[in-house]
Amino acid sequence: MWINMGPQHPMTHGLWNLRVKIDGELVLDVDPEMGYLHRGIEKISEDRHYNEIITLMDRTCYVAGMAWEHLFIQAAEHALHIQVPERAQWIRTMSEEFQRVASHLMWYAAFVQDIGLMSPFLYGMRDRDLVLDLFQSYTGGRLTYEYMRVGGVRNDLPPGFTDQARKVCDWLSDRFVEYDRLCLGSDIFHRRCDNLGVLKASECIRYGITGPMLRSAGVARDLRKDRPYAAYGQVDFEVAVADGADVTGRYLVRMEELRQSLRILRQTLDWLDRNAGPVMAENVPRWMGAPYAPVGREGYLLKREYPKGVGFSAIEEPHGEALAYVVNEGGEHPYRVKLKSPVFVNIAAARQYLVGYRVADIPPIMGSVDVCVGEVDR
Amino acid sequence: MAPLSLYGVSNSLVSTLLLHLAAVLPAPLSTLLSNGDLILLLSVLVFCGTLLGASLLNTILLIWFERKMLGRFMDRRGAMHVGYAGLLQNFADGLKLFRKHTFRPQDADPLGFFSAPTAYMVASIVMFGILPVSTGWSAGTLPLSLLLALVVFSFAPLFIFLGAWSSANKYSLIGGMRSAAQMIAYEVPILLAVVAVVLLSGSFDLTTIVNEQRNYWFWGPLFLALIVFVAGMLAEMERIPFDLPEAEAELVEGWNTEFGGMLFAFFMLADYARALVGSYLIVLLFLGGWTLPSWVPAPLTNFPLAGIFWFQVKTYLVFGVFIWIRASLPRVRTDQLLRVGWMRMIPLSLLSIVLAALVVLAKCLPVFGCLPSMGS
Amino acid sequence: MEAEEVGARLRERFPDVVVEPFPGTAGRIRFPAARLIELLTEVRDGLGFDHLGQVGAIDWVEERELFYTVWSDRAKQYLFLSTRIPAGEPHLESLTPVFPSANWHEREACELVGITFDHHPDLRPLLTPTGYQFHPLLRSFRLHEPEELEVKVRDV
Amino acid sequence: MGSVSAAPTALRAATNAEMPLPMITEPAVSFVEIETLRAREFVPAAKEALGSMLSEQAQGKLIRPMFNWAGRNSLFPLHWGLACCAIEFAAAFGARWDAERFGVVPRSSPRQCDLLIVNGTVTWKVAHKLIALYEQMPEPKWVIAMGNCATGGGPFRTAYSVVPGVDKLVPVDVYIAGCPPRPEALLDGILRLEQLIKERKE
Amino acid sequence: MSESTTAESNSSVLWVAKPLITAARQFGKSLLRPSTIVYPFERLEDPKFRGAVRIAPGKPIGVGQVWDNYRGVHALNIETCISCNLCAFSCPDLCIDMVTVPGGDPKHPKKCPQIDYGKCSYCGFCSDACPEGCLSMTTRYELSVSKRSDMIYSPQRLEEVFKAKLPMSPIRVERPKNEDAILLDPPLCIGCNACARDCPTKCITMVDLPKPVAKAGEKLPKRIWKEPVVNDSDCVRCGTCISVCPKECLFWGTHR
Repeated sequence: MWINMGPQHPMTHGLWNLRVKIDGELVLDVDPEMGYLHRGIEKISEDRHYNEIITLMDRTCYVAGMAWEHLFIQAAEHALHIQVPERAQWIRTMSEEFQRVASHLMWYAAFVQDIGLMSPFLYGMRDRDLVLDLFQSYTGGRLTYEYMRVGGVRNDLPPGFTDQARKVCDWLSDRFVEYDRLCLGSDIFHRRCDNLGVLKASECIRYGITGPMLRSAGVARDLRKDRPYAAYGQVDFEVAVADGADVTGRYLVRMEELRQSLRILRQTLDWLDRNAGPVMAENVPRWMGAPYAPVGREGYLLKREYPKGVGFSAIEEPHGEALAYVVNEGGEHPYRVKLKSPVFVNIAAARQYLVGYRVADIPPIMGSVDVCVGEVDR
Repeated sequence: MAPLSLYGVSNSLVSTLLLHLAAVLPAPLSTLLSNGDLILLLSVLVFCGTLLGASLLNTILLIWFERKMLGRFMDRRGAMHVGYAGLLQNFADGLKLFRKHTFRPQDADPLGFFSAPTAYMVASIVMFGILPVSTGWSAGTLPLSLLLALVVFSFAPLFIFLGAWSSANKYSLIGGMRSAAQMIAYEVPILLAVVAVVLLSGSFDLTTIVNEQRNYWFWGPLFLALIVFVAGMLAEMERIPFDLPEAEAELVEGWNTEFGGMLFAFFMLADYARALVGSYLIVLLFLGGWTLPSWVPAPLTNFPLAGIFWFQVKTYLVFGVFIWIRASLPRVRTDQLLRVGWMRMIPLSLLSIVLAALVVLAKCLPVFGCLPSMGS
Repeated sequence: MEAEEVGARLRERFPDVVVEPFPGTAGRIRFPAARLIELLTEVRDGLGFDHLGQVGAIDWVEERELFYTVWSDRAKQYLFLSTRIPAGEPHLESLTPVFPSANWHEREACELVGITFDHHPDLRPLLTPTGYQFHPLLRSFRLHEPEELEVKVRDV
Repeated sequence: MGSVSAAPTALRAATNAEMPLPMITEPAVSFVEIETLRAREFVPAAKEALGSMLSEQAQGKLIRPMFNWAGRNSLFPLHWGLACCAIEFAAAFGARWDAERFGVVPRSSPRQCDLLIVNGTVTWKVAHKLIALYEQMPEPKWVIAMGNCATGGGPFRTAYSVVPGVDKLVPVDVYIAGCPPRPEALLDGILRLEQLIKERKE
Repeated sequence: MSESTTAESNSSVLWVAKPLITAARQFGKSLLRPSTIVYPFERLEDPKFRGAVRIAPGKPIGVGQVWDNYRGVHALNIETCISCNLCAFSCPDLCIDMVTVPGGDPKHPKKCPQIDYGKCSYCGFCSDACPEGCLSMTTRYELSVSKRSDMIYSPQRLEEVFKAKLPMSPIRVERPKNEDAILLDPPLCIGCNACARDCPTKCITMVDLPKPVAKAGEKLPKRIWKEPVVNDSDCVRCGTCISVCPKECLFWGTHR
């Protein structure tokens, strides 16, 4: 019997459809059906100026907007050969780590709901709001920040920000203990999640899976360590690894990443306290650095030439490795923007880790994959 | 003073009213009104109406209690803007659902689709007539009221499955099958746990069972049976961690996916009525019903309706524990649930029967003669 | 691993590929489309780039480019491979036998850029609405403001 | 270039570390007061309802205000998430805003809902499913278009796959602007919808 | 298991006691005062609440100028608006129209932004772009309407928001120093005065050119012998002059 889990289904946490073939409670086959949220972001980007694409990037992955901003801006800077001042790099690092914390808290809230835990959902959302408050205090947005610009960031941090950020870090590190008690402390959690959705390391690599799913299989692979970008080369942290390759392992990896993120955050906050400097590059063309320049549209007379080139960037997004590939053919809009979402790959391999389990196991497994449909469909 | 009895009150009310009316009215009417059968009929009707109304009010209050309690567990407030502290929220919900358009999906079987919620509702509400809330507040002294209660209580899976099957929805069907499987699996340990209570009290009558507990409550000697019974009740009420039939994460709304409007309200109300009944049963069987320990000072037990008051307090405490469990535990899986039911709960309940027998035996031994005697 | 090293290791078996440096990565390999499977197998097994990052397609009006990004855990670097095929009736061998994860990437490239992949297990459209006839990421496909919401002409 | 005027002062203030942070420890409104605030509102509302009931008794519409009151105070939205606004939708049900205070409880089945909150971009692929969901909801029902994508396609309205406004598909009662709207803005929209229902003449 | 983790041990001796206790502790904490903000009565933008959010009794966490920076509805000061069109150009969503407001002279009507909040993505590019600081974003977020057309805010409605004196972001992005400037391609210019006429800041002045004497056989171009000179310090780089120039003789460039 085929059943449709989606597009409107509490399991999906977004807008997609998982067609499941079941025999009683057993899952025989699955077929993910995507595209319900395909907004043509890559196409719209071709008609937009580089800084204007940032507004799209925020909405590409709505739980990790800052990370996607960072991804695209890095690719654009790579294509246009622009150097970013150091303070801006550190602010970007801090922003991405805060985004990771927010995203993982959102994941926690959604995941515990999938296994039927009711109150931790509220705890996760409550604590995530604190991080969003921090974002709001220096970018002005809760989910859609529009903060990064080609060549730097829009503005410096407001006064007193670092102190408050540290307070939030302290509060969160206390809460993580509580989270672990609620999940790992419970026998039922282990009965539900151990040895569930197993995808071994070799399979992960065969199917191109990255992020916490790969690290839960014991592969210590993290672009922040392996291919340091922004200020990640200068901060001290460890890559979270678990060896279960199952749902519990992914839980452990993400919780450990939360702790490591706080560790990175404390270091970046210290650095930002000690060092001042510009947050925008000097050599940026004026309509790039200054967000207010009139941008050329068709029919309008401001046509400018950019250097031809190809930009590429890869960052460790909260969900995994995200790649951006920007082709610039001299116009003021990118010729082609190709974004690769880690979740896109992770869902594509759904058959590998869902078949053979039960219907009741689908929500925890898909919850542990951490689906964000916005970046899958783009 | 003689304990108030609901039937007594309604009987005297009706008879006084009718006799006064008869005294005023002319001859043929007055003889008709002072007829004993009419008085009996009317007083039974008043009794039933009062009992039903009070029970349903209590159920709605229970829903409010759960929403507020869950809110506090989740660090939020719960319903608070409709009426004082949200007390009227559930009335608004009920009225709204009453007004909603009731419809039937095209493929649904009309007979099952409409009769299942009604039957489920009736089967749940009948329980309030069977369970004694305090002395004199039951429909009557039934010698086998415990058995009757359990029989009526275990009717529900039938209606759930009927509703699930007739709504022609795959999720409903899976939910209904899970529901049937889990309720049947947990009927057995519940019955076995009840056997222990019966063994200790020597009666199937709930009033007698409560009276047996006036010296000591049964949860002490029958702790094992209590655990089995609570777990079974959690499964029967379909609450987290055993709420698989309605498991929101995988089955959209479980077996009531296709029900809307008043039919959904019936299911919802009946669910909570069953939760209330379950808590009633636990209080009746293990927590001494409306009795209080003898060391409690007299003013606390002597006021009118004290029995009902303490009974409700205990019920809400028991239900509070259920809410606590719901707020902090994840859901188990079907096979795990069934395995626990068949492999753990049944041996445990058998063990508790043995324990109960030992307790009964111990009382017969002269060494323990100092213990309070049972019953007589 | 630098671009020269990659080039040196590939030169013998693949004299027809061009390896050029690409900052931040191990280089970019331009190869003829016919040698796709052969080259990617060699890159995976011989050079150790065993993790397929992405498959993307670009429409250069008269021809279409396909680029592959692979990652090596040993070298800790990305490697780019790209090939061009004529736009007339663009089709290419599917990469799924070498990298199973290319499946969805190729489905996406098929529906958005209109490239057919031979021997692909499942080329159904992935993202666009059912029955959608166009390939939106072609340059000839233009976006328009929806009529109902059209803003007034800007008078500057 | 492009630096911020606030930057140097920001750093100085941050390193000072003695700057008192604005903080509150006392609740703005006391506990009892909050719980009774709406109740106090309720008394005149009840009076009004009673008055209208009595005045309309002649027309035979005795219970309409009562049902109207019930309908607007227990709006069950459909539990689904389309895009960015769904995250704020979830946040509105989180601990800080707690939409359940108003009797707004998300239900997963459209059969039990009376409020369809379109929280995100509607694509043509999901359009007919959205219409199906809307039609599965029993009368009376309402639609809130949350955010700009649902209102008019938002930043994606030029895209080939996006419906430029959900009002092309289903009748919308309340539009909430914002990209995405804050949870407060969603609550504000729900309160406005309650107001609309209150003013409604059946 | 992951390294250096403080995760609880895998063997759950206490079965389910830990989550029960944790939930009960949270219950105790939030019994009297949960962290909910009773929205219509308590508001985050309320000065009482600004700067802090309660988590649990006795544990407030400051979150700085949360509210001052929030990007909500725009406030427009019509008086200082110079109709430079920069906001409309910087809008990525094309939601700003320049509409005529009363007050300008009939030949050159004053134009101010009209914003369609059904399209606006609240990115703040427009307020960053505004050279006079007359268009800025306030913290107002309640924008629910029952008619789609009510979402379009005319300049007058935006001015009402301005007059409400809502808190606004203190962050102003500075104008860069080494900007490009408007340059002239002298041979193409016909001296038509269109740029100077339409310049919102009136930073273009037309200076007289010496009219050359025509040599034999040479035809003088038909033009007015004037040439625009741009005052760089006043120029806001709005590009109006470029777009109105009939001969396309003005362009962006860097000073040599």
